[in-house]
Amino acid sequence: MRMTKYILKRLSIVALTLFILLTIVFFMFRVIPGDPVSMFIDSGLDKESQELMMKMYGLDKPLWDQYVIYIKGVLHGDFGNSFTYSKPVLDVIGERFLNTLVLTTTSLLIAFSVGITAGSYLAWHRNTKIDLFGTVMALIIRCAPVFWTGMILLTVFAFKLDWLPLGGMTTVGSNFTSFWDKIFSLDFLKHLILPAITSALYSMATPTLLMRTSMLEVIKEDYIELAYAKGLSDRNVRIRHAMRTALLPVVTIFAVQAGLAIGGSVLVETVFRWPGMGREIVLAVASRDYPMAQGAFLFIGFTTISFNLLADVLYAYLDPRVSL
Amino acid sequence: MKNLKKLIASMMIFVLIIGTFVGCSGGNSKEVNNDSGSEDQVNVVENVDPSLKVPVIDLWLQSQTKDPIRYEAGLMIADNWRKLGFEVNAETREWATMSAEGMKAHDHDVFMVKWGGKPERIDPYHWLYSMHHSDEAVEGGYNITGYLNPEYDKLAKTFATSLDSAERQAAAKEMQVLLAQDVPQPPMFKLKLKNAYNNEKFTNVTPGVGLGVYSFWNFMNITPITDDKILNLGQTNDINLLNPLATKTGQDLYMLKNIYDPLVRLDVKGDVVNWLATEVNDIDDTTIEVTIRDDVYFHDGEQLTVEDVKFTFDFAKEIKSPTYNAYVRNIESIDIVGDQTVKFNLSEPYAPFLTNTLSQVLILPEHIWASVYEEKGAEGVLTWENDEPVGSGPFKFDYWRPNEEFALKANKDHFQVAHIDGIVRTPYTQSFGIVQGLIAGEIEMTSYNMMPLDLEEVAKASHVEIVELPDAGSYIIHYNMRHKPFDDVWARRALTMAIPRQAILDIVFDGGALKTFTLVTEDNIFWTNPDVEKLDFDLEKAKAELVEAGYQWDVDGAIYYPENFEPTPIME
Amino acid sequence: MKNVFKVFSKNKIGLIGLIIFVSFVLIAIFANFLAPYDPMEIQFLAEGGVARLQPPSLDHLLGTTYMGRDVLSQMIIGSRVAVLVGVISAVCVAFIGTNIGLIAGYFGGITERILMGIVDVMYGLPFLPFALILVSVLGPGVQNVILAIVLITWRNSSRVIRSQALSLKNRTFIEAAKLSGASDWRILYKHIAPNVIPISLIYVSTSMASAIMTESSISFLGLGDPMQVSWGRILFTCYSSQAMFKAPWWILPPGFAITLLVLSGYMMGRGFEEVANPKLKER
Amino acid sequence: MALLELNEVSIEYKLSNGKLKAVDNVSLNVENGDVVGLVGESGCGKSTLIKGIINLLPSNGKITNGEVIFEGEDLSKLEFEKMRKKRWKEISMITQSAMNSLNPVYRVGNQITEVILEHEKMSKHDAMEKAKELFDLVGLDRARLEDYPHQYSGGMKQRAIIAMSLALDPKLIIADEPTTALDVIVQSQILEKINALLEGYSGSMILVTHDISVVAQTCNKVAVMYGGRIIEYGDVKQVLKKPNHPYTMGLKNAFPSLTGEKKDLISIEGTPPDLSKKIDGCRFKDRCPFVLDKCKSGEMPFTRVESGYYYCARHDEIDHLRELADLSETWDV
Repeated sequence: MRMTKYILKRLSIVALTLFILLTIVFFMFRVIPGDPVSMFIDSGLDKESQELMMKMYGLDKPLWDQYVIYIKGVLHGDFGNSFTYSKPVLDVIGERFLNTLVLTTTSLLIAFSVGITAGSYLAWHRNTKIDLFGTVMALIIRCAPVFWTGMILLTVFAFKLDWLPLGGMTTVGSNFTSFWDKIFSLDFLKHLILPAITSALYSMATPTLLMRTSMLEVIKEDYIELAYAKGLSDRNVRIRHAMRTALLPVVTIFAVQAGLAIGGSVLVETVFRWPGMGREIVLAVASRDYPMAQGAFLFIGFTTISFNLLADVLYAYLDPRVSL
Repeated sequence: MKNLKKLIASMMIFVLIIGTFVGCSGGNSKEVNNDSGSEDQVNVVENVDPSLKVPVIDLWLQSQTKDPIRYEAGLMIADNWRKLGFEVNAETREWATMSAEGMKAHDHDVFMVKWGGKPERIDPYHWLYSMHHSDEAVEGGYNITGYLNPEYDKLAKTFATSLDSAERQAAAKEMQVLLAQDVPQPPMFKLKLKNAYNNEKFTNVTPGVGLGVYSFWNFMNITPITDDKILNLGQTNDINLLNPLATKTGQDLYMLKNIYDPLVRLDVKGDVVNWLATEVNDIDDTTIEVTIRDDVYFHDGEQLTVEDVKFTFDFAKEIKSPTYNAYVRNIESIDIVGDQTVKFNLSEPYAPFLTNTLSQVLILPEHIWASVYEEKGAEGVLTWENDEPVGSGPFKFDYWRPNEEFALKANKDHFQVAHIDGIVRTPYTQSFGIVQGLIAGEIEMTSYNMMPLDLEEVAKASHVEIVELPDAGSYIIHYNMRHKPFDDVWARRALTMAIPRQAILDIVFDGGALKTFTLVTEDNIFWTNPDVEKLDFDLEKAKAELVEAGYQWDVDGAIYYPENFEPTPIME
Repeated sequence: MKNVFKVFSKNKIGLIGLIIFVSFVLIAIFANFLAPYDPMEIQFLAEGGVARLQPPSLDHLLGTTYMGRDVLSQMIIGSRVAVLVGVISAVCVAFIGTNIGLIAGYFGGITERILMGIVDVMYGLPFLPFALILVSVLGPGVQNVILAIVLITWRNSSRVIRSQALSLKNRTFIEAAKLSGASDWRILYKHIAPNVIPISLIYVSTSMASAIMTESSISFLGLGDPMQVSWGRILFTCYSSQAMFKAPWWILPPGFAITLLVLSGYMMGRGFEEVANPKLKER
Repeated sequence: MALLELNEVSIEYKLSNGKLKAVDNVSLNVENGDVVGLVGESGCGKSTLIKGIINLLPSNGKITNGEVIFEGEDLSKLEFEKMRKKRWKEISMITQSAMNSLNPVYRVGNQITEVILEHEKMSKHDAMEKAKELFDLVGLDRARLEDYPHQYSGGMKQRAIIAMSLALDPKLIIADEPTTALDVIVQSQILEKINALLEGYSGSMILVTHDISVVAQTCNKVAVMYGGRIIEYGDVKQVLKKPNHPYTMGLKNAFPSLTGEKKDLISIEGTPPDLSKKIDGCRFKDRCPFVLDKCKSGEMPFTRVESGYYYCARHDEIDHLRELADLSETWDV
């Protein structure tokens, strides 16, 4: 019961944050110089047609009216129509969002499972050469720009070795009946590998280093000695006692990392031509597709905040000392 | 704690030092190069009145994302203008910003645009009338440079309204002469478009003017060699919208032109040929009678009638379609005068009515659009997605999975049947995907313009053949005659002569383009005037003309106006 | 300067970081002397023609770009943007973040709630997309990139500084200062601020790292200052020229340089961390 | 045969700047049913010694000499897996800081059943039943098995650990300062509990403590450790009544009288020797009020007494020293 109340309270804060975000974003996009219509002048949109098109998009109304209309729409779940696609923003974003989510979730899963394992391994072998090497590698990878790593992986594995596709999400000409059908296909998996690994490499260092530090802390604890005294196997002590407890601080950074990964998906999606939200936001801003950009921005913000919430709940679940 | 304070203080100083050092050194990466001025020390004045200084030119460059060519070319142009003593401030803008502030608001000093050579621009109405007539010099108008020339306006009027094509041709040639000497917004280059197709699977490729292999006629004529009769097309962008009344991108329109039929079409050379129309008669200056075929059916089986024709034009006007507005604006009314005949009454004479109106308006099925209108109203029609377009054209809509595939299948019942069974169009979003796709055989054709590095890549694949076709559009540098120094024809001419055309061709285009001196490109034989003045790169001559006009330079080589200067907007 | 070295001389990681950083700063300061060519100058082959995509040679130690520009010179000149963006945004971020954290923590009440509310909303903003939009609004240019970075990243340090200020304000020496009649601002900046400075310094270093990373990301997406050579833009040009598969000499150096400089930021941060919290040394 | 027999055990730590001999040549016998008190100041090596017994030395620590014979088997030479099987099953522990010895993320019950399931073939349910019985035994509410450690008080945690140590009915329980971290009232409760449990327990116990009064209450034998060595060993009553080593005398002075008679507490000035350096002569020489030249070099003579032994160079004057040691002036520096 307390949990539900807590979540409700958090959700209301989320709603408020989103509203502020929405307002900032709405006005910010209008401040960007340029408009969504005049960029088509060269392709044959003459003076009168430009005005008609502004009217068609509802951009002839005063800014405040536009804002009120937009907010009203959002409250009814209507994010307006994308100028570029002439489709409801939600329709366009929905799919892009799932694409981004699939990519970031995969990469975060890889990053955290590898990071946690590697971090605890390094801590277990503390002060050895492996530890030093691993720590330094993690640091270096963390500092390498993700788009650069992506470009290099692309050059090596897609271009030189030709093992994996050069980008995109599916092979040209492939035919899938549904989203799920698509994401569980081998073809999709092949396209997913490089971007997911690139993104994972970037997100991996933080959990690795944190897990290592946390493990080093935990290893000193008395309950680890007691666990050994209990005659538990090395493996059991390491996994059941040390890792399980050391995991807690790592969980708290999950939200931060997830937020970074979703925001940073712009870069990975650009390098690998992944049709996701990040790339869409760049395109929408470039073409001054206000509803699209606003919607995409809101979605990304919403996801970031949700991950924060998720991490808090997860933390409370994992650490009995914390109650929500 | 004390130590820490010292530490902070020293760090702050350190930061400041870095800031100033790095910041200062950041500014001087480009130095004004005055070596051309040193040879002939004409009109160098020691104590020149600073108020006479020619103002800084703001050169807006396209950011590299959209077009690296314009960016690189712009840098080279700026360098050469500086050699004449002009102070040039090159800065980049996003396309959306540049078009709103330049193309629309005409607030620019100078920027470059690549204007597409669409088939409907073969009749040079757009280049010669829209872009230079004084009526269009208002905000949002196409006369971006603000060219005001009564003599030109007179010629333009004749060109726009006369039904005598010889008279129009003569006017057009005369107008080109004026433009070439006044250089209000000179064209610089036209691309040598290089499209590619798979010659092991298809033959009989007919590129059309302006669109290359993306031309309607190519889709009609291309012939499969193997049993695979589906043409796989690779493009960089996806289709956006299939509503002909609301779409704004060429990519959508060119596909819609396969699905829907206009009354007439422009052939591969840009000449008008009958399509739905069997007969087009000019009754007088403002009355045109069109008779249509009686054997055309929409893809849902309904016959295409004169009612549909009348409906389409009336409807576009009624709902204020931004896309069709320019076409239907000067149609006063349409009368049905026979079973297969309609009569268009124009509000004023409009010479390119066939090329610019009848060939562009796609005939819509009244039975579908009227009910959409009833249901959604005028605004609703404009935002309607028309996800499964029903037209009468030689290709039927098959399916569209956004970002993945867009497919058409041949309409075997059409009065002209294509040789292929269908078209599948795939968006690649990045050109190297297209190139790799061509080599791997994923796609068989693309209208993407191959760059030198791409050509190197496809050269290895024997099945990829390149089709070359000069572009009918060009890279135009838009001066703003409302701003100094572009209000003076001598400055414009000198600046034009300081554009290092050959160097840009060699370095930036890497041989992928040609110089051009008239907006009506040389391949447009009927309309072009090959004998116009060609202001090619010639710094000496540029300088000489400036000297003659009285411009002067200070000892540092910066350029100044003569005393009591009055700009000469156009040549006498 | 001596003090900086004193702090770092005890600490290997920090020292290495500092050495790397200082070398980059030196390269940036003397970039114009070090660069063998003008980074934007198009180089020609002896037999005429643009020196496109030349692999490394004695003339061009890191080869040339597709437009025939010298990669090494671009790398050297590019360090200026990186160092400038890194240092200035780091100092601004730490300055703003520290002050807001201090004020929120010390005054508490409505001030704190408002300031921390802003921080919370800021945390809801997706970092990179927001930076991109800010740069779009402000227009391209190094100073705008810096502004965008600062506007977003100050949030990071303010939370931690606030909790520090909170714990400090109840200490006895602060109580004593209050009783002696010192004004709030005096207490804040004379007594509390010096105690949070070691933590601020950690944020200076790590903010520098993240600012450099952000700048290169923005440039890579084509929104950086096109008139300035920067490492991110070298990568962007390489990526968009489609030569990335063929010219490793072009694509590798900027990435390594970014990695190294960012790394130095984290290493210095680590150094400050050990100064601020000596317990860490054991790890 | 003794249950546990330490023969000349030495334990060294490898440090960055050399070696530290934490345990130097220690011998000790624990017979079945013995409750041996291991007394000494902190840093004297008592914790190292017991870690050495169950082979739980940190990675830089090593038994360099001697043998640890438990039921005829040398534990120090046993491979990890075999040793692991013996832990808790044969030798269990009551750890120094029960506060931190329970893993905060698991329920206490699960931590008890964990050890039962690890060593005995038993269903989860049965293991839980066993845990409940153990809780009854140590006087904890059965329902608290479902709780997490942070919901326990310090004394409850200590009881839980005691319960855990009894779970497998081990032959030897090593209690490492079981009461140090608790407040005085709880200390005596726990001590009483331990005493009560010992009544019904047939195995042996080593009780490590720095508090000699605890030893008096609980143990039947006592080993006094100083500077890495057991300097006196014997029957509790004997040793406490008639300490033979000056350190033991001092130690006795430092704690409230066992018999309850009022007296001033006298502490021993100075610090224990630095074990990372080689020590010549008596380890206590720097703090011993009775130090003579002969104490300062060579090995100290081994003197066997009725129930044990001690090392002191002035073994022939012990009765006299004992009298002096009762005076507080003796210990003034």
